[in-house]
Amino acid sequence: MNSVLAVEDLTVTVRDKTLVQDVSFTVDPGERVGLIGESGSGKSLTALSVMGLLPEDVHAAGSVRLAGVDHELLGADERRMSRVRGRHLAMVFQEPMTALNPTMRVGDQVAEAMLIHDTVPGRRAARAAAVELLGRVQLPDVLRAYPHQLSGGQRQRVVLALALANDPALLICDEPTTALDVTVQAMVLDLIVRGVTDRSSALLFITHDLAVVATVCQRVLVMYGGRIVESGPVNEVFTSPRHRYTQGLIAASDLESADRRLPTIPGNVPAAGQFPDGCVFRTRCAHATDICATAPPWSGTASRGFACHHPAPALEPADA
Amino acid sequence: GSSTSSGSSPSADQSLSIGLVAEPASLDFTTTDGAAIPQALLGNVYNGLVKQDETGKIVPDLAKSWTVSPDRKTYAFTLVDNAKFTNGAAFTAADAVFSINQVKTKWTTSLKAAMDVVQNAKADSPTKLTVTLAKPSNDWLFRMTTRIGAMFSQTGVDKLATDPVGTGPYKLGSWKRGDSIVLQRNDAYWGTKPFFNQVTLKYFKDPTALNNALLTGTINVVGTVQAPEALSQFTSNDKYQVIEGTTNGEVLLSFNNSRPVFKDVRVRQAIRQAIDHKALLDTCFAGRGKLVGSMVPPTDPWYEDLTSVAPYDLAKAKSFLQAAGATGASLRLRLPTLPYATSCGQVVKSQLEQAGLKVTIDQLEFPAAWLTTVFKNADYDMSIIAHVEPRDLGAVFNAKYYTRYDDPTLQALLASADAGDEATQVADLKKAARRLSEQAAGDWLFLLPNLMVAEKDITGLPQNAITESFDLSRLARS
Amino acid sequence: MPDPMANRRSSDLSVADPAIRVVDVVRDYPRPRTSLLRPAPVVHALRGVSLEVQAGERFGIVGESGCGKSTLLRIIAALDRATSGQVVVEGTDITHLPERRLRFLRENLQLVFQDPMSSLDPRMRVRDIIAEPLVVQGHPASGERVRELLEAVGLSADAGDRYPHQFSGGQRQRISIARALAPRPRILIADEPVSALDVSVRAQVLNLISDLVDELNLTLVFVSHDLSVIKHVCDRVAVMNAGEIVETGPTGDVYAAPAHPYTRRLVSSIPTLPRALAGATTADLLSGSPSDPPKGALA
Amino acid sequence: MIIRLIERTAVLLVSLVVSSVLVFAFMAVLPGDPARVALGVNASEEAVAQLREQFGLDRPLPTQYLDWLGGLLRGDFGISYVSKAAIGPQIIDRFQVTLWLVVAAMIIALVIAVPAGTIMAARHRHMSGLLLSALSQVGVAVPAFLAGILLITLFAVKLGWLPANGWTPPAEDPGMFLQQLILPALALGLVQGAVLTRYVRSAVLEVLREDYLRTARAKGLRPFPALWRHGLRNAAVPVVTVLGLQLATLLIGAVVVERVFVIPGLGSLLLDAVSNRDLLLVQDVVMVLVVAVLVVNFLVDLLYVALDPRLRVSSR
Amino acid sequence: MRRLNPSLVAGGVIVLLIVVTALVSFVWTPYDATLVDPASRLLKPSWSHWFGTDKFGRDVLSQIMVGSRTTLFVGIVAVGVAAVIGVPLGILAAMTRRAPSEVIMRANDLLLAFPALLLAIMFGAVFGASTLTAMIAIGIASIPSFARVIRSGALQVMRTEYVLAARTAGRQPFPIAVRHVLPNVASLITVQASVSFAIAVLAEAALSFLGYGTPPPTPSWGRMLQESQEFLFSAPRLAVFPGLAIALAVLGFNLLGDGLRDRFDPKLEDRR
Ligand SMILES: Nc1ncnc2c1ncn2[C@@H]1O[C@H](COP(=O)(O)OP(=O)(O)OP(=O)(O)O)[C@@H](O)[C@H]1O
Ligand SMILES: Nc1ncnc2c1ncn2[C@@H]1O[C@H](COP(=O)(O)OP(=O)(O)OP(=O)(O)O)[C@@H](O)[C@H]1O
Ligand SMILES: [Mg+2]
Ligand SMILES: [Mg+2]
Ligand code: NI
Repeated sequence: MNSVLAVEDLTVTVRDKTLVQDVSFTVDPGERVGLIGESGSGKSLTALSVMGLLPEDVHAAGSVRLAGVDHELLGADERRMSRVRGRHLAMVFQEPMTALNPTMRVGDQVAEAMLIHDTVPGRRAARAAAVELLGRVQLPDVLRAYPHQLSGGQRQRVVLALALANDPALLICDEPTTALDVTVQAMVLDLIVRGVTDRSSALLFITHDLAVVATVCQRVLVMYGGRIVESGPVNEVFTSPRHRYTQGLIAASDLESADRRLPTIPGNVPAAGQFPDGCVFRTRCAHATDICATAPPWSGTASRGFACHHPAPALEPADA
Repeated sequence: GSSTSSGSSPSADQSLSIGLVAEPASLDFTTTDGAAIPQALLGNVYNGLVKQDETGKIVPDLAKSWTVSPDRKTYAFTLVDNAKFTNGAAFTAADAVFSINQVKTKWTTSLKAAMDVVQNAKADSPTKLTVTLAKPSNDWLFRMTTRIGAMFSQTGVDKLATDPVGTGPYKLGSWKRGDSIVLQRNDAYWGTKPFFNQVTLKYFKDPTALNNALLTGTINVVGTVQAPEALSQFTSNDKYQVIEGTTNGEVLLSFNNSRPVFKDVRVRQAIRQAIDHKALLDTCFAGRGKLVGSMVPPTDPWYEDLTSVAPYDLAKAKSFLQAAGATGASLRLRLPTLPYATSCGQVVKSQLEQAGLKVTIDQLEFPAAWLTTVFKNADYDMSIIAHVEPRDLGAVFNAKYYTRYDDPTLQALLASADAGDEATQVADLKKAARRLSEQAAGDWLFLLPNLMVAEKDITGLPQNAITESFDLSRLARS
Repeated sequence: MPDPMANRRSSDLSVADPAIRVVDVVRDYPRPRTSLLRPAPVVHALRGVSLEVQAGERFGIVGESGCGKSTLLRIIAALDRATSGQVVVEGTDITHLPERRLRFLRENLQLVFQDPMSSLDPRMRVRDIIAEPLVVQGHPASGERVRELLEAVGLSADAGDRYPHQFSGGQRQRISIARALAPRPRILIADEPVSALDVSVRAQVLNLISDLVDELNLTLVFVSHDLSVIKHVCDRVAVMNAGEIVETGPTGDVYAAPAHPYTRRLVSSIPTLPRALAGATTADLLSGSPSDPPKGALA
Repeated sequence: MIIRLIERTAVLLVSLVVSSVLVFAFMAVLPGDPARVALGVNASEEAVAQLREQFGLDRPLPTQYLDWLGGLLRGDFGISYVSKAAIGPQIIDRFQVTLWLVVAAMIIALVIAVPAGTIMAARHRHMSGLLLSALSQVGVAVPAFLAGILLITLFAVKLGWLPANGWTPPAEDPGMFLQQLILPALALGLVQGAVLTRYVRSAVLEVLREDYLRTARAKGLRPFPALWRHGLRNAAVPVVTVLGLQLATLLIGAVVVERVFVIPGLGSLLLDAVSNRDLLLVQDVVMVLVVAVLVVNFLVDLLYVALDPRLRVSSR
Repeated sequence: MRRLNPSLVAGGVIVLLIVVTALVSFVWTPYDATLVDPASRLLKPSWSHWFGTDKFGRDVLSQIMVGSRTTLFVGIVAVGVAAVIGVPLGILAAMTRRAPSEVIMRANDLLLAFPALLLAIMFGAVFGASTLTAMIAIGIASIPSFARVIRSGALQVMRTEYVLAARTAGRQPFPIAVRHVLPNVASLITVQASVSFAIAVLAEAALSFLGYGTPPPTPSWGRMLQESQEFLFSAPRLAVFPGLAIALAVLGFNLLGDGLRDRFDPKLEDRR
């Protein structure tokens, strides 16, 4: 086992509803993996399961293992998990405006990340390290600022700095730029990519924006209705999607085509727990037949595959 | 206030704490009505020329002796020569003249009327005082035992409300408003020095709190038990003694006799007979107290049991009302916010309604609201309050008082009683009391008992509370 | 003073009259004082914006968060007042018209909002929501018209009996559009109508708006922070930055050859699939260099 | 920061002036002439007129108001019409008593509420949290005077551990002071504690849902340390609001407990003054209470700033 | 179907019980609640008098039943006064511009300086102590909390886009307040009403205890409790029943308030 993160058969439930089902994937060292899917597809729950930060009444089953940690992450007690979090495993959340403690100075919040894990010798060193870290996300003078004095993009960079403080093996970013403007997004994305490559950390990058994933990541996982429906290298998946959902998604987001009318996926994304049995996409799929009522098996390999009874024909990669 | 405690703290058996109910609003009874001030100060801080002993007899105080002229109009007093005010001045006849004249000129309370009869007061020497009355009056000398007979210093009346100056066995120590008055022994007292060097009068709004205070040792004496129902916890405990006697406090269900309904004697009688006084006393005062049936307490020489004048008879009451055409009449019972009035009012309402009257209760805050509305403006039909002044029959039932009871026959009897000799006085007042009862000028619900609870070893507590003062000088610990 | 409504309703629009003309509009919002000595600071939400939207045109406004897009729309719709400047809608100067004289505007100009969650009153039935402009403007609010509108936006007729929370985001946006179309306006203003929608639903709503604009011959003002969306929907675009319009022109031109540095930065920052597949990295988004600005490379 | 201080101070001053006018006006509409009321029902017209003159009640209302206000500013509360005693010392005395009581009660309340509320929030889906929560609901429902009666019955009368009532100033006899303070402070404090617990619980629950707490845990802090380091200060803001309100209402609300425990506090002074129609005293006491509340609110406002940097307007 | 909310159910049941008791007491009580019967004083609870009798021989159960009327009456009038004044003030403060809104909220803060008890005592001094003055005083003292809550709710509503949409549709401010703002703060009003109700019940009990509340003979739980003090040793049950009744009523309205809050806004679950 040489992957940084190995998730196996992850199932997340809340009371009687299944929100994420049988999700398996791995992330290799230094690899940048994208997890895409529309709102409600279970991306955040997947990430939070890995972090062990699910809300109280939500439960995860399956297996999550992290390189360098000798125990199963799922179901590990708080004491053990707290040693993993922020040290081997770090996360940047979606909402920059609320992710920082409004009553604590930014520098202290960054320094704290290191002090908790004793990765620096003391307060003074932590402070110096914080200055350095903030400098690397191009925020030289914010040490003594409070979060409300920073813009959204700046705050997100602070969160990034404290996530990277202890050189984690894996960084998880949950839609880190959705709330930001494109120009700011460009900067933050760049800092993320540089941050992980500098440290040779692996990245699990969650977004609903296909183009962002394509720019940031090497491999992509497509999620819909709490399942991974397709996965593979970015180039392959986006030029030659096999699952009908991926295909529809790419078509619908292609605003570049000259035609005013866009290809659409009919219907709406169902609410949590209301996805159909079998193929979760079948209620919106033009190709669905009776067989789609049974769960489609995974075709292909772990690194390139899909789960669809009526896959789109494979294209030769356009310019590969 | 002044010094709270002179020494560190007085040894336990030399100080005493007494729990009382009504706290004075001020210490000046020359301008402020109410029983609370004389209760605390008269006989303790102030002396009169004369005072009442336990049996009700008038005995010397600052006046060693006195003679009355044959025409019963001139009183010659011989005063003690060693009395001193707490401001250092000696007490002389000139102070007595000053005090008597002050009542006539400066006092603003209703009681000052008792001094109207004085024509002249004269100091013949520092120890000789002559008082001349306009007409013979038995009442005058008796009134001199009450607060109007209190002797003030000519040089000590500037701050009566806060800083009383008297010749009594105690002087004011401190007054924590809303809590307590502390009296210190007056070491310069001219008479026998009292046992306790410090007496605290502690005031409780709430009768239960008062009981609790005794139970937990915060006070040594409950001066007035207001929650007679709770007495059982003391009677059954031999750490305490319970004293039960009589008072001057007739609890009067007053009628506004100027109201048309009450002009008809049958209505008044009907009300008296509709009330089951025994049941009422049991209900609202745990059966403690005495049924008297008129305005005279048993401690007065002219007392008679008049409860049989208007015995409980519901049928008769109904027929009286019928005859008077007052069945179904609506009456407003305006009660002061005092525990016994509130309790008894509810019983009265219930009983009168059984006789066919409609009674609505409303409560008026005591003292202010009640005094203004009922007492001063007589804006009421019925009310309930205890009249605690001694010998107040004439004062309460006259046309100018809030009872608006205009009865020339009664006035004639009272006048002749006042002017006549002792035998005449007794006979006439008996007649007066009976007339009141027969005329049903009001209904005497019962006589408040003198209920006190004290630690077992405390002596000198009065059996009957018949004077305005709470005489602390007699108290001691055995 | 002549009644503008009487003037405008019946007569045809003269050719020269643009549907919307905004002249040098400034809008300052006061902020709480921070110092006793200095005057109270203001937020300059708009710093002299001028633009013209021709009748029948699809006009886009693009800009980043907080640049004043919504403020501008609110002023055009007379929901807010300019600090200075002038707004003329279909030849009528509405800058200083009191609320009660705005009836013609309320009939001719309608809005669709961004947030599908907050743009519908949760306590009203969809039927009443759609009928609200009709009722307010004193039109007979026939069930007929409501059904017609529901159908036009692709909802079933029984949707009228339900409450907004029973619909998904995309459906709610359709309801919003139906409400906006109820009084048969000539101008439709959409403030980020698809920003909160899933990609698969976004396409549906964009198609719907396009179709309706064509069908009903509407003038469309479409606001978005996403230049790709604007490019897809609009003929002409105004680029806003910090309360000012920095560039205006045909969408294709602005996209392909941005003149203003801000526009250039904006355009280069947009990640697109074709660019990414062509090998663009995050660094390229920042610098705005290699793998040339996209030109509908795929397909 | 300074701006806020100045602004708040201005608001406080205006509020004080407005409320003084209100209180004065309210007393002016009270039926009855204060002098007449003070002198009782039998006073002669001359005596009344003399008293009116003595207390300046014959002057026009605005003059009286200004005079009163001026007096207050100089710390001169005037002389009671009824008892003829200076009001200032009485109020100061009584205010101290009430303050001791209220402060002791608030300390008890805080000592109960902060841990209990936090546990209730942190374990709000567990049995322990639910039980505590139910207990606090019951606590909220018990009137303070009932709590007082129960405490007296149990600890004073049945067990005889503590005095049933009374009050001794701390300077006179600290031991007695404490003994007498315990029960009334508990009566008030337990009930207020229950109320406060509900607020602490909701504030902590609120904070628990905040993203920054999740960030803190993602850094590797365990739930309680995360709550302690990042949550408490944020949760304090709404709790401080409630604390301020409670402190304010308790100044007068303590009167029931003062009554049960025979404590000569400000509330009892007010009740006595009202029943004696000691109007100037009523007016002064009400004013003191109102000032106290307004000042408490003012301080709470400043405390917000100390707690929440977002309220400090900065140059950044 | 959402899970049944235990607070809502418990609170609802208790409040319903009180309401039903009050209604029943109009047509039937075991005994006349004010009938004094010296023959049956201080009876222990028995089959004929479930809760026993008080020192006047009045049936305690009947008094508790009739007392619930007083409690509800006080609550309804107090909450009514507070809502009728507080709600429009809150909405007005939310809908007007800075200056008027500021004035309203400052006045509101000022009113906070006059707590219910203080107002009731002051009113009692002027108008005489009665249930009505107590209720009005409690009501006035509850205005600020209403106005505050409603204002913040209305501010949120005013920020929504459906209000903008209504304005584009041509609605004037008043109709917007009535058609959009009011319905959307209605849930806040009910929650606040039930919380204020609980506070009013407590305040009335305290006032009656001090003698500033409901005058006799109208049965009131607070006064019953006050009258029972004399009997704490001989007949503590006299304190138990009204004490329980008060606590139960307050508990009921508080629970109802909590339950409603959760119901209306699941996000705020477990608040307060
Ligand atoms: N605590 C919870 N209780 C019940 N349902 C939940 C809970 N948390 C999440 N869900 C539901 O689970 C589904 C997946 O949620 P998740 O947050 O993982 O979606 P997502 O893919 O991250 O979407 P988004 O792009 O909106 O963030 C959603 O439909 C959501 O409503
Ligand atoms: N009512 C207001 N009071 C004070 N400032 C305001 C107000 N409305 C808007 N602003 C400020 O005006 C500026 C422009 O706001 P506007 O809402 O028009 O931006 P926008 O371009 O629509 O942004 P977004 O994309 O976030 O909707 C912002 O800085 C905003 O903070
Ligand atoms: Mg998510
Ligand atoms: Mg906007
Ligand atoms: Ni399929």
